Amino acid sequence: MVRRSIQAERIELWRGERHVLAGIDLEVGAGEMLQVTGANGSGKTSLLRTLCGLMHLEDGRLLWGGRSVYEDLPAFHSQLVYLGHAPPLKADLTARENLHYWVGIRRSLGAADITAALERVGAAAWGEQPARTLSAGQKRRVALAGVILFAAPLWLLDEPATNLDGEGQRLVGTLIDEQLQCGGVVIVAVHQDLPVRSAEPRRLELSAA
Amino acid sequence: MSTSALQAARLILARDLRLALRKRGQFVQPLAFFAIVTTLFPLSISPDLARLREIASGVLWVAALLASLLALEFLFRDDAHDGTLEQYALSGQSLTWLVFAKTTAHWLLTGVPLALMAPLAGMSLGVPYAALPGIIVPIALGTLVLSLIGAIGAALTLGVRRSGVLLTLLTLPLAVPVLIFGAQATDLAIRGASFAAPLYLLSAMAVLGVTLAPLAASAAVRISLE
Amino acid sequence: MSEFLYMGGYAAFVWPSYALTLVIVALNVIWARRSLDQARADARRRLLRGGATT
Amino acid sequence: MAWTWFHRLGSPPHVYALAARLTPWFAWPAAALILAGLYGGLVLAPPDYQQGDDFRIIYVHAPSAWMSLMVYVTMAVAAAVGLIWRMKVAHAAAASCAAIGASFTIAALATGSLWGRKMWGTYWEWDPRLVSELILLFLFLGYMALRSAIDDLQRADRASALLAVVGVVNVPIIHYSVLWWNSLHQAPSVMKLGKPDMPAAMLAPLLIMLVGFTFLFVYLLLVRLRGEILRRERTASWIREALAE
Repeated sequence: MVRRSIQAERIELWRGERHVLAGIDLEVGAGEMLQVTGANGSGKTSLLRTLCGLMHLEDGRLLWGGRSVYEDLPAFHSQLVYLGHAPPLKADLTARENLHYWVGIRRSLGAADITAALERVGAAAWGEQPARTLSAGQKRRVALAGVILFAAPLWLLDEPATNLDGEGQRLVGTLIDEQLQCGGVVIVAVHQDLPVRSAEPRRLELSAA
Repeated sequence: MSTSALQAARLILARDLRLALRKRGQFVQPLAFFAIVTTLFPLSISPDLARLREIASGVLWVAALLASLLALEFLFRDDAHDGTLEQYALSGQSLTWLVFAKTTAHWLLTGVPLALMAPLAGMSLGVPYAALPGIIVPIALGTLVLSLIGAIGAALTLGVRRSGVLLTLLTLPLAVPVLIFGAQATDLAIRGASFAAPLYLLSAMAVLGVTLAPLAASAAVRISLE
Repeated sequence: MSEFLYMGGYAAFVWPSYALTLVIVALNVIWARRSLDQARADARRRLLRGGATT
Repeated sequence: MAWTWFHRLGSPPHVYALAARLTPWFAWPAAALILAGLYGGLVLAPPDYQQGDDFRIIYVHAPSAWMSLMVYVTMAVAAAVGLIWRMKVAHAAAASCAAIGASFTIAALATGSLWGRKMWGTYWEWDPRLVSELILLFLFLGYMALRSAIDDLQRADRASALLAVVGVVNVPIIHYSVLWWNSLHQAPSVMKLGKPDMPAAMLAPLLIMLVGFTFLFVYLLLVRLRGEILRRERTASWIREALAE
């Protein structure tokens, strides 16, 4: 059993002439959550994408369970779920189909699993509708159902509460709480604090380079 | 329970085919393009079937090459746009396999229909019935290689504005061998000769393409996500 | 001398070939130096703007 | 221990300084060799018994063609090293190659067509050597177009590097497919290089030119490489040092 913790040591990232991440250090362990804040363009998305191993570090180290993630990227990826600012849904597939194909690439799912997840996020009513017909908030809920379905220990969420109403934002908070109680690790990029109860919200403020 | 690489590839294949069924327009376009281009030749040269037969293999191949290139732009674009490609790269599955599955879906949706339609165009250019297998088989095989090579170009041009012309510029020089052997096979068939030799060479390229191109294309996808 | 320039009747092909190749050689030398000069100027500008780390 | 040279080659300041030091060692020999080769080719070499003085075009055509292929292979090898070891210096070297290669490919095409004019009676004949050269030009142009289409330098480096590697795998396939195509259509080829019975007075200037062009390429590469390294470098103290020279 790997120790669930993600560690970044002095990570550096450049985009052209922009020094996006300048020596960031962080460590988030099991049951802990880190909220990454900062103005637009301060590198929140870049940080999350770097932590998933999509963007390659120029300097520094990135560790999962004490081992460099680059040693075995597929193994690391199977431990995480990343949700970018756009929900990765196909307009021409229904919500259920979207989840079936998206999550199914990693885990075999039954129809009942998808139903349960859609119910959990209050999206059961539009499971059979094409994603095209859903509102931005509804799509966001479907994407959250995907996040649950992956059942991965590490969550990296980029503005998960965007487009959600008050009740939806509370839902995000509850989902994160549940994930933390199961010993999960959560890193979110946010503009405002999420309503999370179970953990001391730790904060990392990025300043625009 | 985790999904095996083969199951994941099958899921992607099924997904792309289903999406194509829902959005038929996109995949009819290359076929219509192929039909129009092959119609333009008789109009610009002569309706004389004997003359057209002389150039039929060239016409069919250039039209098939361009039509299959036209469709390549769609290969990764939508998936890159809505973040699906990112999810593939983070799925923990081998991206090479997933890219191979997508390329196969692309070939089934463009190459195979083109190969099935080419005999019609061939007959309108005066190709004898006996030569029709010499159109279908090489074009099916050739478009497979084109899809594989083109996947590399399509992945490299992701995130580039107005990538269509650039994609053509990158892919066409690499497609020259396919064009040479494919057109030769069809030409031999039209002349009533055996087209086995160029077909073997085409098959050799298909084997090489299947083994190497998805590796390069998946590396290109990763670069585009950086 | 004029016989040399005449090139046994092939002057129209030989001399343009040599001229073109030498022009391309010269252009390459000029372009290479200019590319280095530009990179230096850019680097200087970047230093002044502080777009580099210490 | 054996790998220290490799690591030093990965260090931009080291390579920058090395390139500056090596430049004159390639510039002057290149100039001397090319001048000697020109003199030998234009004056000393006897006219060919079949082609007369027309064959003298070989002394500029063959080195240009040699250069175009050498540059492409160098570019692809540098690109592969850059991709695999994420070595910035290697990407800088690959980026330096494209314009050099494309221009000499154009030279090879133009001199080839001038050379063939008399034999073919036309400036362009679908000679397999020229067709391969033309496709090589397209490969260079594609590489340059891809580089210029991507704004971010690192991504441009990596994407174009992959293209160069894919291209170099395809170059032999393209070449042999063109030869095969040509054997079916029987276009006449006048450009047979390196005939073993070539007299020494003819062969020597050719070899001198080939070596001279190789030195010229290294010189051009070293000059451009310094510029490309500077473009990729962000450590201020280092840049200040490099600019102070």
